[in-house]
Amino acid sequence: MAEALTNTVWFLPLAPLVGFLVLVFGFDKVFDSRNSQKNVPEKRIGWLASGFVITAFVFAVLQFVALLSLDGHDRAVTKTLYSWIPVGSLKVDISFLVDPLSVTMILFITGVGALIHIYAVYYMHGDKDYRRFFSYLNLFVFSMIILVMADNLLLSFLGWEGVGVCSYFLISFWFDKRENASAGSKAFITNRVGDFGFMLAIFFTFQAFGSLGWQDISHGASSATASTVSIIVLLLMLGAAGKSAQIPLQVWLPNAMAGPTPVSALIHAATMVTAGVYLLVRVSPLLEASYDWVPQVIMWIGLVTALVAALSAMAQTDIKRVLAYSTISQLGFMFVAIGAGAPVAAIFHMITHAFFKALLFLGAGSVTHAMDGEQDINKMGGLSKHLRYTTPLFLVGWLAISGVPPFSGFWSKDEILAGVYNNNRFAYVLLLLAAGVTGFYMTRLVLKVFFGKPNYTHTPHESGKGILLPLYGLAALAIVAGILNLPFSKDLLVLEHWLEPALEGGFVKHLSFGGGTQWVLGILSIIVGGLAMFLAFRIYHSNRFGSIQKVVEHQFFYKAWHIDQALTSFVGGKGNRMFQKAADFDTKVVDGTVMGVASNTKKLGGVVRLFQTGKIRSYALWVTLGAVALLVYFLIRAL
Amino acid sequence: MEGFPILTVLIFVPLVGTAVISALPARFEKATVARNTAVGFSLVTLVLAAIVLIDFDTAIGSLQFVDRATWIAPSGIQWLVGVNGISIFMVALTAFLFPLCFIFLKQPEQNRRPYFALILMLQSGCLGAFLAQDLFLFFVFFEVVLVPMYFLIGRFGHARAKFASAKFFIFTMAGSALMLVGILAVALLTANKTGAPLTFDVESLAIADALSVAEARWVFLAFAIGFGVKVPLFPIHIWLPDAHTEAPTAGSIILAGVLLKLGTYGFLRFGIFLFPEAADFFAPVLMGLAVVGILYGAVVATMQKDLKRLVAYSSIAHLGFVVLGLFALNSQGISGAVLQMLNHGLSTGALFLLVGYLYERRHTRQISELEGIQKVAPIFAALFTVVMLSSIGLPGLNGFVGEFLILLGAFDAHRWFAVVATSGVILAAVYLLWAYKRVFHGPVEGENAKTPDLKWKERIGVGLFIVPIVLIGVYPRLLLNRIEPAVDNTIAHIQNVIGTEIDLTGEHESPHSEEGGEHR
Amino acid sequence: MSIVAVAVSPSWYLILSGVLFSIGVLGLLVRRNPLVMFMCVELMLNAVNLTFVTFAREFGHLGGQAAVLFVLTVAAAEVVVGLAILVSVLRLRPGATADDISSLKG
Amino acid sequence: METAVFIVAAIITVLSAFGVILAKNPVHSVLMLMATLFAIAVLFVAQDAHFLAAVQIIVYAGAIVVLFLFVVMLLGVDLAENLRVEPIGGQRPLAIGATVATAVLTILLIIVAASDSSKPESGDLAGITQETGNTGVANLGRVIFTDYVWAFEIIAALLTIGVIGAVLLTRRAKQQEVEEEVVEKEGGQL
Repeated sequence: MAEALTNTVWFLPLAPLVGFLVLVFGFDKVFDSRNSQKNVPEKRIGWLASGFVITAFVFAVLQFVALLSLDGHDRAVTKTLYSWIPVGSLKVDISFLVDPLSVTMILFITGVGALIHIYAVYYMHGDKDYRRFFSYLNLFVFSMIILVMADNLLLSFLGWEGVGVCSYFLISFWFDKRENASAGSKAFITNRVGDFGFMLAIFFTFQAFGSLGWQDISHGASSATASTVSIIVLLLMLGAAGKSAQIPLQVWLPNAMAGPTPVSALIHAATMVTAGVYLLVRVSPLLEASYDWVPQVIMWIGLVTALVAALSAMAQTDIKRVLAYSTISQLGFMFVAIGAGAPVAAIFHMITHAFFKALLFLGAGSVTHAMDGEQDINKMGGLSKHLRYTTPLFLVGWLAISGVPPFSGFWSKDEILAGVYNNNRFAYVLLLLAAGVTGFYMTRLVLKVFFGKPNYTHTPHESGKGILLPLYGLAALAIVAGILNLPFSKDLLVLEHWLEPALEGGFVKHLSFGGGTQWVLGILSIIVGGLAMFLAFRIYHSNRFGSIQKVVEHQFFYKAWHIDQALTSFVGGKGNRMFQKAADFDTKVVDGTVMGVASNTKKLGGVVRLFQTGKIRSYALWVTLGAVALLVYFLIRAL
Repeated sequence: MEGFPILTVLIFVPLVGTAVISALPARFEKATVARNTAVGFSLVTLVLAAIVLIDFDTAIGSLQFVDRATWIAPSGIQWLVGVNGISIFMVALTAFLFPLCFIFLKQPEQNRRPYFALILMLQSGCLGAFLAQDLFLFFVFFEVVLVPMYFLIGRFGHARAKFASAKFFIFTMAGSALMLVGILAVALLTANKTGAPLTFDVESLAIADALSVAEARWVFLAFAIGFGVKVPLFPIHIWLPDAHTEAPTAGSIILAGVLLKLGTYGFLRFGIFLFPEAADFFAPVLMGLAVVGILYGAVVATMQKDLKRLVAYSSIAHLGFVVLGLFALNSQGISGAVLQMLNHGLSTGALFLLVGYLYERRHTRQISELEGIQKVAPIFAALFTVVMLSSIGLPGLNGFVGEFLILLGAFDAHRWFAVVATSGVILAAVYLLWAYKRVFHGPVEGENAKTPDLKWKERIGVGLFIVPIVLIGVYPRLLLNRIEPAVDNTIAHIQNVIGTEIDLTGEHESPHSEEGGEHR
Repeated sequence: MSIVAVAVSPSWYLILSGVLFSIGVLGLLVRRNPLVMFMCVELMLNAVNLTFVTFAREFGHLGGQAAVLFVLTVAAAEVVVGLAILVSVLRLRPGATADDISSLKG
Repeated sequence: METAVFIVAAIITVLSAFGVILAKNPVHSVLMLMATLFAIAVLFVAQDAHFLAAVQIIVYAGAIVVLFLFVVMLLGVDLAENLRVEPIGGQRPLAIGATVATAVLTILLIIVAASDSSKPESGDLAGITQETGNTGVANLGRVIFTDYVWAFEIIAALLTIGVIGAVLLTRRAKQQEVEEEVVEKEGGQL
């Protein structure tokens, strides 16, 4: 039974791949929305693409069922399609690993993906490049599936790069604006910096383990030297930082909001950006085998990112940018969890975050839809009167992310906080602060958008059912997802038990304190969150504490600590000049040398040419002089 | 097929085409007769190459289809052609690219007969150089290639074509002059030391391995300079951008796709195979130059204002990868390098084809004059994107497999070179994406708005490149199966020779120096 | 009289030949009339002939004399062709000197 | 006896050679050349090369010099050049220097070589007149038609080619062609 079900794993990537191919090569008559006045082909395209993703979701569920039918420790099935790159001792296969971790990932990726596809069918209505959009989306889902299902580093890297490219395509989807095009290439190139680390990690791994398979790595981790393993982990962290927008490679994500909103929701909030987290959880045994300070590095990178991004989010004025910084911050939380030895919490938060952040993004999409594309929150306000469905849905997302019980965000965030408290008290305080700031900026956003005085003249209109339907689904999930891993008793820790076999030998630190402390920590985080939200309420609703508002919305935070600016000015200024210097070196020095040799030869020829007077008598004179020289030579020899 | 000299026929079919086209009377100048003849002959070549490819025995790493005849008897020079898993793909690439150039590119307005005759002659020379297993014969073909290329660039190129073609010719000629010295040295020294009759047969020279360590190093250096110009390696690359930029599109495709491979193929087949010890000795130098080439080519490419020149510099970076892989001197490195030679031919060939199409439409290659082309020519942009991603080395497309294997091999051999070279992966994305952004993205105005999209015929032309690009990326085993035995053969030979050199260094050195004394 | 009594050694002939040759060279270098230059070439050739004959006797080998015969023939051929060239050149450009004919200037 | 003959002939040779190069009128040069050739013929006789002496007079003096004379008469009588002027800068001092150097060095070389007592072996061919007692013409003939027969044949061919060449070169082109040539030449000079 399980065997038969896991055999269907290939349909999982095949479905979106077929979707992509059909959309690319399909007949214009059936699919091209440009040539048609009616919307029928448009819907046909959208539903076709969504259908393929839903199919993938169905197969993901089948894999889940298959694993359930197996015993805990048999829950790791490898399926090989064919040998991909076999050279010498290197054997890389196209093969999938069906285990609790990959199935968890794939479930929420295809699930959320399907919902966002459906949303996009309506959201992208009227866009000229409808077909192109959905072909990219399908290709993205395909790559994402490869990324998480792959049973080795290299195949994972294929998916990793695939999602990167799709992200590039989709960010610069509306390419006739130069900023969008730039944002796309910026994302890709920044990611490539991370990929540099990833590729090096692959080389080190192959050298250390002689294989690239996840399972070989897990089993070999304990016997490898700590230094090698540490290098691999740090290099993978570089890769993960690129993809998951961690400091110092976080700069691309706010720009990535140039893409259409469904893209922001799917790729830049729910799925692709969490790939880095997935990767580090996947190699958890390596973290265990590396030096003790290596996880600490990961934790602190995550922590700094979480704080910096959260503090930037509270000053943003663009609704999508607030959410973008929020995403960076939340991803920071997940890295903190990994570094603190709580990978389950990371995955848990990844799932809940996928739900509520997708919900928030799609809600934001609905808002901008209503505002005719306006994204500046200063030009909104009082929208709750007009958007009777969107508002409560968005509020669900707000409560979830702010960590209000019993919404899902509270449980996952609390688990991370507990993990950090277990590890480092100082870090715990900082993270708690970051959680507080989260509540603050989200409250600010909600108040500015949905309440208060309207700052616009037209009448916003609520979105259609097609747009709202996926929001209901996501909202429901955002509310209840907490039950996946409730801390009240061992039996309620469903996710932890489920992931246990996949995390065997991984870097997991068990809590050194009991339920009582956990209660205290939970109440503490509720208090901090509540205070932050109350403060935000006072500032943005009651218009008090003007001075605090000034600090909060300071240019420094608005510009996200000037990190991006500094990098940009370096690349555009010094970096550009250095490159130009190299190019000048090529034309002036290298080519100059060659051309110099050539022109000197020419000059020499010009000098020699003077001897060619054309006058026979002077030639004869030269001959005579030559003869004289010969005679001198003979004479000397004869003497 | 037994006994039929298929490789000899393969080499001569295009040459017959040259003769036929040259003999066409002038009244056919205006018609497509010359072109059709060229297409016909190149297709026959393609079919023959396909037969060789199909008949090729994947299990054998040594030479197949060997055809041997005495040519210049007193010097022991033979007509000796054969194919192994490495050269077969170079032959296939050659046979594949030439008909494409005939069919999918516009023929010149004038001098059509010389144009096609020259290109066919070029094909003959390239095939001969890849198939020759006699050093002297190889040299002859290596030089034969120069002549038609010189005229192709000089007569059918762009504004500064005459200058570029002269530069190309002089550079390559200077390099190969040194190589000729090397060829004579290795043959004569071997004959002297072993007492066997003079021969230029590569395999027997390699097996004899008669040169002393010092001699082998010097001769290797001569070869390295000859091939290094052709590749081109870092400081002697400067002819390439000019030649590429000024050449007609067909010239650029062939130059990038086939001619540069003569250098890397030569390194592998003659440089490394004949002098494994010297190759090992100089490997750090050559890998260093390769790494410099990778980064330097990429950095300079970023700053180019001319799209074709940009692609030319990207070639330098790509060929840097190939050399890096070759001198890793291990299975992954060399297999990757061979694969990458093929990949570069496909992806850079396709890039040149696309840039050529763009030039036909817009009559400019200046990046600053182009913008927003994707809006009006979406198919063009889509195909360009795929080719570009292949060139960047995106997994799933061909470029990645080669680059990955090369870097893995290099990492095993000399870790730090590989680490630095990997950063070339970032730079590749920088220059290509930046160029793509400036040319295809952004608002479309003025002349750019009138750019027509690709016609069906042109789409098929690019598509023919993309099919193998995807195929190799997804299922590289098709090629690796054939490459690996030949590479293993080479590596076994290398290890054999290096092993004896190292083991017997003490005993080995003294007899050599005595022999050296006798000669003086 | 004492000089006459001294036997002629081959060196004398050779020295004479050398002097004659030098005179021919001098003429060739100094004169501009192409006809006279030709005559100077004849002088030089004769100087060489004299050397050949001298050595033929010195070494008792007739090869030297045979060579003179060949030189003579070559000289004849050279004069014929050379004068023909001169005639046609001077026909086009009457009164030209050797210096005037310099269109092969580099 | 030989000494006296040598001295007289040598003086005539040198003087008339100077005459060739110093005479202003080419006709005089030709006549001086004739005198030189005769003197050299005498020197040939003095060295027992009788046949060559005869050939020298018949072919050289009789045919070649007469040819010179014809050409001079035909074209160059008025071709008197100004010997005081030298158009090529530095040509004359260099020429005189080089010539003197040639002469001096040659003489020195001969003296040095003559003082070297070791002489090469005599040739194996019995061509020496003193031994056989005849004029050596027969021997010379035998040598030419045996040892040097190929050279002889080639020389014959050369003469023929020379004659054909001369005819071709001096052939008067048709009027039209001449004009074309002139135009080309002038055009080229512009």
